[in-house]
Amino acid sequence: MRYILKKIGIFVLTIFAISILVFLAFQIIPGDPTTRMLGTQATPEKIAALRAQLGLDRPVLVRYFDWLGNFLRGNYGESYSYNMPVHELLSGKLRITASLTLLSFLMVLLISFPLGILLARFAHSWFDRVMMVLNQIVMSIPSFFTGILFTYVFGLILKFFTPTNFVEYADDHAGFWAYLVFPALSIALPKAAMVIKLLRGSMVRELSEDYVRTAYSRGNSRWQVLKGHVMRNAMVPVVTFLAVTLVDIIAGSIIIEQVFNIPGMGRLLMTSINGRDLPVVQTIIMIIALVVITVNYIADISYKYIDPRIRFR
Amino acid sequence: MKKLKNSHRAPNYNLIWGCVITSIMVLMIVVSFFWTPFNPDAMSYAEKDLAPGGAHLLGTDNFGRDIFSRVMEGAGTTLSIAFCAVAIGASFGTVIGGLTGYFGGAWDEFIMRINDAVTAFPSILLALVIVTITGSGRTNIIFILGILFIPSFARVVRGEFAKQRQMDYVKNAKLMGVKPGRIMFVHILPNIAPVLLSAVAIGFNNAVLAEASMSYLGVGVSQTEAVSLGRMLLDSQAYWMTSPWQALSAGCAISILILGFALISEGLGTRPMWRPTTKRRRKQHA
Amino acid sequence: MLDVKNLTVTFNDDHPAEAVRGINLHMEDGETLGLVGESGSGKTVTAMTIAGLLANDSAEINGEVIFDGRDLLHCSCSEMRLVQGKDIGVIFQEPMTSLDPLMRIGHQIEETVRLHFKLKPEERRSMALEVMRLVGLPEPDLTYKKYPHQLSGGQRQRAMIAAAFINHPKLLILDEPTTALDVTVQAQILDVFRRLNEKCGVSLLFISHDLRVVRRVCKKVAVMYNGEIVEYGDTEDIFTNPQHEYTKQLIAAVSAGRRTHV
Amino acid sequence: MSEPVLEVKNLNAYYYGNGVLGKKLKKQVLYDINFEVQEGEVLGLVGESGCGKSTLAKTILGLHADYDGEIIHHTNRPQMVFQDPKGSLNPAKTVGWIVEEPLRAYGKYSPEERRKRVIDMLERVGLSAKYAERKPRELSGGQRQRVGIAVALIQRPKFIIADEPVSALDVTIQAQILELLLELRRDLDLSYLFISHDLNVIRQISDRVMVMNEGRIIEQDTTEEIFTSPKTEYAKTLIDASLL
Repeated sequence: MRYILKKIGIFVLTIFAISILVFLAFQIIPGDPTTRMLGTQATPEKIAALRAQLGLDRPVLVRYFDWLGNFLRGNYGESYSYNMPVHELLSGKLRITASLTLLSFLMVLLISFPLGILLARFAHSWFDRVMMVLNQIVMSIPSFFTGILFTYVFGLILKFFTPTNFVEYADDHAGFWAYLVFPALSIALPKAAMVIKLLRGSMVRELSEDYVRTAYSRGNSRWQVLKGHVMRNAMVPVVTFLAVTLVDIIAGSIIIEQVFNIPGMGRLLMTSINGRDLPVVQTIIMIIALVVITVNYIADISYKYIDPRIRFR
Repeated sequence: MKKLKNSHRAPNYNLIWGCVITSIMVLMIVVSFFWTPFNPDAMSYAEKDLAPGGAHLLGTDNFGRDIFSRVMEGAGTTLSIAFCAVAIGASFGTVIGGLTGYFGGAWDEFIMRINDAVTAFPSILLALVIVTITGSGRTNIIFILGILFIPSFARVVRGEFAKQRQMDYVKNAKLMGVKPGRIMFVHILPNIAPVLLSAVAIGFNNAVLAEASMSYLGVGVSQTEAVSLGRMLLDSQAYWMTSPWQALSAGCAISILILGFALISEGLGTRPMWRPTTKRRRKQHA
Repeated sequence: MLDVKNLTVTFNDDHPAEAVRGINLHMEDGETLGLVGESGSGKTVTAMTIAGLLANDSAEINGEVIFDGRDLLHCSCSEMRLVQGKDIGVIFQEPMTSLDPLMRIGHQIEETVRLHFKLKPEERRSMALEVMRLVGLPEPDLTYKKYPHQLSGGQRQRAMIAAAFINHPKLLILDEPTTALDVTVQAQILDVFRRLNEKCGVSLLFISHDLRVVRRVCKKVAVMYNGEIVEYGDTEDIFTNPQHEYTKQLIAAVSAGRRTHV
Repeated sequence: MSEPVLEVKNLNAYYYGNGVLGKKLKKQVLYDINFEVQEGEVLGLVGESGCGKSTLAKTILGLHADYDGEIIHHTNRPQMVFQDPKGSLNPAKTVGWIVEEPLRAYGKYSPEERRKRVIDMLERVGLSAKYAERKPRELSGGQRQRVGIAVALIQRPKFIIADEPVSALDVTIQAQILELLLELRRDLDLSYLFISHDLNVIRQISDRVMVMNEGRIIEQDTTEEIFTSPKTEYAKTLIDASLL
């Protein structure tokens, strides 16, 4: 039990540290928001008034706790360029990016597990060599290039989907998911290739372990050894990598949203970065940071159930 | 004891192909500094949207610029950025990793925590955050990627140093009175060279990907500064119908660059050419 | 029970030293045969070939291994699998790595039964507990649920023996089972093997580089050098008057006589 | 007896593991160790794996810092011969370079002088000069251990700790290495602390023997005494288990 309490303690601590980091990062930015908001007729008095109004003149610590308090209550401040509350801006977009990420992660699992096991079973055969070369190539193609290829081949030529008009969830559930298939696939492909390589490598490594020899000596067939013993042992490193992969997919979705112009959080992040709309950027980064920490935390906890040796440390 | 011949070992295909691909690309880039078939920025309205073949090997874009020379130039920019970023990341990473790995103690714990925290975040995200603060542009990108690569290098080097530190030959060196500096760089470094080179190759792989992504997102190398493959991809996306080969050539160039480095790291990491294969365990039942 | 005729194993990859050059072995039911030799003498390869655990993609095996009238070398994998675990049990050297780290001890011991007999879980469980008691594992029902890393080296080796012996095989092949253990624990494990042989009549093929260990358990000894059997006979004769030069060297190196030195 | 080479007085050693919430877990490994090594003597130390033999060796040579008590060396630059011939030699370097390294660290000789001494030492341990260009992985276990001994002796130390030097070798080669160690003791009047878990090896080479169990020296006597009339129960079981 103490083990779990300790873990939760560290989890809260990390979140607190990240929030400080993110907040400070955006305080040291050169240039003052007020100058841009006021535009050309920025006179010193107006700037001072606006600063006071926005509370920018209060000491950093006070502003931090004020920001944190608001953040926890869901009020993320005002967007500079859209001058409407950030949370309104974000509401729909969060769900889009989340569904894109989860769909992509699901694809990674569906593609990599069967193939990984199959390649481990036929390791060092010609099939394995051919697939691994293919795997290496797919891994090297950046997701946005795959995205462009998909839009070109499946969108413009085969007309499976019309590339530019995104289908809102509200008006057509099936259409929404159908449109997301190709973007999710273009994120998932390189990641799945990496998982395949890791899973296959891990299983082949486990196959040379002594306990596999013992399993054979008891009369297990090759499949029984793979299924009963090697699979679980090979999973330990794979789980760590899956956590990293999920986080990478979030990053990947930001780029893919540009390719398929999906109005998700990523796209908003890019426009606000170019427009230097800091509250929006700060909020999105904070949300992603929270998700990343939670994912890592869950992976950390799941080790206990996969590898009993860790449980007793 | 007969000298172990390496010839009958299965040649390390990954490494061979990796070197072949990378050296072709590097050759192309080096040539592009002196000569390119056409001036990459020369627009000629007459030759707009020519299909590949003939004078323009890869055709021309919507402004009539020769795509092949732009790809050569773009690859040069991407690779040079990647090179500088990896140089920064590898050098600082090796020193930090070496010191913390070899000496351990409180510093080791502290820096390890930071490394874990930074590497937990996808480098692209961090880069985007910093770009918001520092602004884009070639030099900024180099420093951002360079700094972001330090933790991943430091982690790899630290792991290797910590592992080698336990080995008897290092204890032996200490007993002889060899100074720590010499132990680290003369004794330990040659033994971790394969892993280090593999990490450098992975570094290049990630650097090219990161630079291309950021340029594609419009926050990398600005259009006026230099030609970048990522930027070409972004600009050519709108001209799918008229000149798809523009995006295709830029995208393929990026992929080939990444593939070259990925193969090298694969070849170096698992079974470097000069180290004979470990004795294969005779276990699997046929 | 076991007849090995002119067994030759040659490796076509990088370490010819482990080759086996035409050896003949014979074992009756209940017999204990020691196979002694240094690393590289081919003793382990011989044992693994008999147990059918040699991946023959890298090796070329010919000769015959007649076990209960059937030549194991020329039968298919599926036929071989019927023998492995049921009639032949194997125990390996490294107790630390020879057990599946993520599977409970009881479950691993039962696996040998599950593969060969259709039994209800309770029956399998009682068989497992019974064989665990036989090999001297402390509090079997507690150890049943434990994981390998929670046991000591000696206990893990006992679990290995239990797993290999649960189906009461005719032959137990022991590949240096005590080398990785401490001296005091070694003695106990050797007693377990002796008990299994005397009480349950299982024959033992004991592979080791250490003559002292073999002498405590085996009635017959075959000394292997460079892939050939250079001496074969009753243990006591071999120790009292070794014929082959190499055997003499082996015994001299291990004998307890103090070396006179200045 | 002549002047002692090494004196160890009430030595306790600890290991610091990282406990919960970073609190340091202090685990004692060696309890109140007292012994001396006389000049020209081979002192055997026997005990099962994990009883702290290697920790004692590392602590005496300063490779392990967490200890209290006194360690007095009367010779300078004591050296060590390691157990695993594969790990004790730098795999990336040639044998010649490895044996020459102590002299570089010593820094007194010119390159030619150093090379000559290396060749002499290799011959002294029974390896011909042609092995100097070879890499450690091209040598057999026995040859690698000879190189390990050459490395330990080239700085002319007077006291050597041999931590299980022959355990990883085949029986026949073990005898040759033990023979070599005794020869070198005679010629270079060395003294050894010889550590092993194999009583047979200890018996063949030691003048006096210390038996260690769970970090304590439970018995210390001449080899004859220990083997003929062991006092403690633990020593008895050890000796019975090792007899033919």
